[in-house]
Amino acid sequence: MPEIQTDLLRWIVAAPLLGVVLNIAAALGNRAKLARLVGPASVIVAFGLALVAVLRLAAEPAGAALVDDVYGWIEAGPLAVNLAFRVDALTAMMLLIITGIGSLIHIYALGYMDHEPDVARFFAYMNLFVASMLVLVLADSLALLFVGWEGVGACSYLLIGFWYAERANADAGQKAMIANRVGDAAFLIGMFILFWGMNALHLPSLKLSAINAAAPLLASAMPWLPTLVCLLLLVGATGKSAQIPLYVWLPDAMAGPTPVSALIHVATMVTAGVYMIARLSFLYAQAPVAMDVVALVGASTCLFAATIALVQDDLKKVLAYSTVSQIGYMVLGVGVGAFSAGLFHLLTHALFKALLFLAAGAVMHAMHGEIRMSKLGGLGAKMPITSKVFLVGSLAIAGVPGFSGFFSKDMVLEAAFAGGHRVAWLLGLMGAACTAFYIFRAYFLTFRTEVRAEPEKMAHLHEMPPVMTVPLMILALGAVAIGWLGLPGGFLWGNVLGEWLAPVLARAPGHHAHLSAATLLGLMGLATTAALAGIALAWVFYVRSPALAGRLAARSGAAYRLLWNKYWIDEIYDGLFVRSYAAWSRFAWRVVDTTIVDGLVNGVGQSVTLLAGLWRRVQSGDLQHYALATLAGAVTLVGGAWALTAGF
Amino acid sequence: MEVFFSLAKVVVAFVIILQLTLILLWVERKGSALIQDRVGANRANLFGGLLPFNLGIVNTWMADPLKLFHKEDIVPADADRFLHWLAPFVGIVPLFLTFAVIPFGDVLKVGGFTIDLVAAPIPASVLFVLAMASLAVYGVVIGGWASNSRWAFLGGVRGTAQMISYELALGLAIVSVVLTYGSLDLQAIARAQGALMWGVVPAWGVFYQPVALVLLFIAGMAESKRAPFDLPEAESELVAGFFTEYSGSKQSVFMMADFVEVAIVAALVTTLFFGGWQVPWLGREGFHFPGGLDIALPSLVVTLLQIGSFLLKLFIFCWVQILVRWSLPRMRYDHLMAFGWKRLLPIGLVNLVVTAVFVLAFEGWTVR
Amino acid sequence: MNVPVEFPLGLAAALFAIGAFGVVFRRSVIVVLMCVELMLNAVNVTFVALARELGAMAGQTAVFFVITVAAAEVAVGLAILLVAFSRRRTLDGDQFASLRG
Amino acid sequence: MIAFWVVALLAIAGALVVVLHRNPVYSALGLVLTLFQVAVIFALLEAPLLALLQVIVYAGAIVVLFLFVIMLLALEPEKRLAAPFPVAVAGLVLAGLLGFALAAASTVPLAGAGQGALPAGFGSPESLAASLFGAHLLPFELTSVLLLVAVVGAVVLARRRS
Repeated sequence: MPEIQTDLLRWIVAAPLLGVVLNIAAALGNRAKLARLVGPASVIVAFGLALVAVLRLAAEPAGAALVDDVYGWIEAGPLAVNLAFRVDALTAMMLLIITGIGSLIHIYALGYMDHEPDVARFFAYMNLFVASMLVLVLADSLALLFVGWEGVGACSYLLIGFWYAERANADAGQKAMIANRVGDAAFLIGMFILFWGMNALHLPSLKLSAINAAAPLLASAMPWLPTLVCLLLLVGATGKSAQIPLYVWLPDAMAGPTPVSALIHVATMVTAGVYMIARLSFLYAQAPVAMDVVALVGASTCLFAATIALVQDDLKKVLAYSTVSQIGYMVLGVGVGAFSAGLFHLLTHALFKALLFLAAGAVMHAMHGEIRMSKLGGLGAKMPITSKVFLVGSLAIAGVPGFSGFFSKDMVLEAAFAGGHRVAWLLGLMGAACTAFYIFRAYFLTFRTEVRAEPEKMAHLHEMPPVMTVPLMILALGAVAIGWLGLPGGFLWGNVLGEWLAPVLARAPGHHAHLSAATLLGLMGLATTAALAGIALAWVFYVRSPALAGRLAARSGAAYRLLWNKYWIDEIYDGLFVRSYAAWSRFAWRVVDTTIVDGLVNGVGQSVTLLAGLWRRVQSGDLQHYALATLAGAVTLVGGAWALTAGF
Repeated sequence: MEVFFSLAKVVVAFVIILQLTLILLWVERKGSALIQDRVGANRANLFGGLLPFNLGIVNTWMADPLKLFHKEDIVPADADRFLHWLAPFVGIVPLFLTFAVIPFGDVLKVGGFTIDLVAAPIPASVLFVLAMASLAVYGVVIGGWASNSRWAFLGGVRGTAQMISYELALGLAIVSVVLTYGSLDLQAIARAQGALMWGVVPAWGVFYQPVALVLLFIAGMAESKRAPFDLPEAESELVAGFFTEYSGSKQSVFMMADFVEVAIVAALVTTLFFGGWQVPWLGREGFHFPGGLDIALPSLVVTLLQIGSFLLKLFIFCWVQILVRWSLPRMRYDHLMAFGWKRLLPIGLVNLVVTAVFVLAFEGWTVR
Repeated sequence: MNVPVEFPLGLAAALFAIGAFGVVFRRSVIVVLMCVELMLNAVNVTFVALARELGAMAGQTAVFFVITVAAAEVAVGLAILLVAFSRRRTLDGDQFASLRG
Repeated sequence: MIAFWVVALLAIAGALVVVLHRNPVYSALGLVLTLFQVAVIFALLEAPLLALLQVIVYAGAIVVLFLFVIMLLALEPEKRLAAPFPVAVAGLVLAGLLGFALAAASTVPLAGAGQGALPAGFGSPESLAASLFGAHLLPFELTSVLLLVAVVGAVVLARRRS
């Protein structure tokens, strides 16, 4: 594969980093105007540079990559890691998502954060996040990828707790941090084992391309190693990408400002796990067991989260669980070996879910923080643009034919079916029906049906300024159009994205089964039917006869409570891990620390005091005495040395 | 034979410096008189008044020294007698020694011998000059302390601080020149200045190191403790400073040291910046004028021309110092210190760094 | 003229011993400081003598460093003495025993 | 050899003045005497450059500094010269032993000594510079830092507290 050296890539990362510096300066100098200029501008510059890089890459033959070797970073024993960036087809796609959607969200944030006094700090965090995310996708080694991985985690923590004065927000930030720590520990261990294995093959490298190239060798030399590593990395991915069992932090993460949710917890950071698995697709291809686990995790998360989303009242919570569920599709996609299908869904989801979130943010902004759907309703008349773009996003996520979600979700499900993962396919299909239902439930309850909000709030209600609506409209356009990049096999121009990505992804075993056109059409029909059925059901429940929903909820009390309380997962975790950990900590404090450690420390101190009391008499404070002692020492040394050399 | 030549050179150097001292004394008397519109020394005329004008040179040349050496040598009651006696000689010996390394000509070829015309041809003679300059402090310190007098003591303290402070600027100026010519040997530096820039202008230090010239001149005058830097012996404040309690021959030694220092500064300026003994376009075999005109001369004539040139330059710079002394008022002590540490020293450092950069960046910047 | 190496070494030993004795013997801190200089010079003589004996310039380089460091040491030492004198009005070493244990 | 003996005896005489004279001014002058003789010994031992440096730095700066401080503090000749008698005696004995041991140690033959003629230019400015800026560049640079620290420290210590 040809590699083209260029100095361009470092500047893509440098642009938002410069933004961070300027924003910190702005925060210290209390210059909000500067921050409002620099914050979005630095990301737009990064977008421009990324565009240049991608265009340069596109001009090269398929499979080429741009490489920017900045400097030697770590050298320890056999390990040598360079701080080097690399852009291939996969990274190019991620670059455009991060900087493109990132730019739109930064512009939107100008409007959303217009009353925020601490806007410089906000943009400093946001730019730092963009920089970290860029490092993550540009990294040419697993070690550097991990730097970005931790960087985005830290920024996520900072931004979730942006309004840290409120306890709940700070707690949500900590929850995200701790859940991610569990995953990151597994990730690190996986990386260590991987390097150990590479070193055993005399290939001491953490370069992603080297790992991918060495994957078959690893598998033949140590058959257990790829599976173990892939499972450990998967745990890392479930943390970052909010999959079962570590998904619990993501719904709470919505405590942060909405642009943050849209950028970090929808479009970019949470897809890092999917990206990482795709990045190491050749390694995963050597670990079929791990792949099956990945698929299973994805499929079950997909349905599990979708069911919770069915009954939530908080609009952002619905979208949050929806995100968990949608990432489940992506994981399912990469798990069944259809890496490009998973990435395709990543791309479409980034657009339509960012759109939905920003629209929800607009509602929240307009309603002064009110986001419970039971207090909304009928906003469509006052906020026509927001309402329309939300509808576009809903159609896209529900998978109505012609919209982007249809193509990508269908490609994932089709791959699951073709790969023989029938159970996973079924779970995904059910999830699709649920998705259509909850998203239209949200749409109807928010923008249609009768007004339930207080009159004075409705009186002040108005459409958002262009700085917020224009990004929404651009995203809406993208949410429709982007799906046409991946048409099912042979139709019109075909799967453009898939072909673009193909050279850098592995072809997993089992993905070769070709489906007949009839089967394809049948699957498509099934998916479409599920989507339309969900939409229709939502319409029946919430528009045509609103009483029906309440009655159903009352009738199926236990099931409804189970969903409403999110399967009590938070409570179970609390009992299982938090409380027992607290108990152990108390033991360590009361017994280990107070008694044993303190006793030892105090004992040492007391014995030193005792000895010092004896020795202090030696210290007369008189210069001559010290000089005399030194002299005696010198005589001893010189005399001894002379005696030794003279041979006594 | 070698020993004879060495002795001869020492004698020449010693005669030059001793005679110069006496002549300078007279020049100063007459010069200051000119400046102040007086007659000046006018007793004991040469040739018994046969000349139409009264030069008064005899009393400074002969009568004054004779008188001084016959005066009673008074030592204060509480003085430290040994150190009081020692101080003048400690003060003047290093100064005489300095002159031993100042070259006063190129080489003289006599009957198969090639004589280097410097009294003590040692390598690193520049450092020797600095070493002797730093030793000259002791005369002031010991003299000031041994007299056991307030005036002398204050003069001694002032003199010590002043000389140590200005030694830095002096050293920096000299080091800049050393860098320029790439040698620690005064004779080698003087020889290097015989080259020509663009085939016409002599490669004298004044063209390469004008800043160092100014620094050296100022710092040198401060080292010699003469106006405007005569704080250690400020008459209006300290009677006569560190030699207040001296009289007779010992006082005359201190005075002589003063003039020797003037001569040393002039000699350094001459050697480092004005070609030393160089006569423009005069080589060892004669003149080589830029136009292509060559005049061959015997070695002895060349040497005499060179010694003459050296003495002429030496005298000019002595005269400049006397002019300065009688023109400028005395500085205030804190101004003096601030000037040395906050002006001369930084300028010297910058000049040194710039010189070093030039030497590194433009090889062949100087004629070596 | 070529002095055998034992002679300067013996002189250095004598100087060093005198200096060391002075450090113990004298009360005045400033004289003690001078005695330290004596000892340093004794060491310098050793360095130079052995440098010639071994034909190694490293010995002379070491002397260069010793001279430099001694200058720094004296500057700081005398500054400390000035402060100490302004506190106690004396330089008698016995009077500076406030660190007595 | 005669020159060496003269110089050595003068050096020891100076050192004794330093240690034994009651008047600190004489101590300082004794020190100058010794330092000067050491410089001469340097010159005798093929280190002319160090001899000059010794005079410039030690005699020209360090001892002048001593004298300056002595005069500034107007130190009188000391009434109580020496440490308590037992300490003084112990010091004398130990210093004598040390001197003896050092002198004795200097008679032990050296490995690699006396390898004939010294290299050309030994002790010249060029050779010292080559050693300083070659093998010992790092110590040289560190020394400059040390000097800077010393200057700052001395200024801070000696400055009047206002």
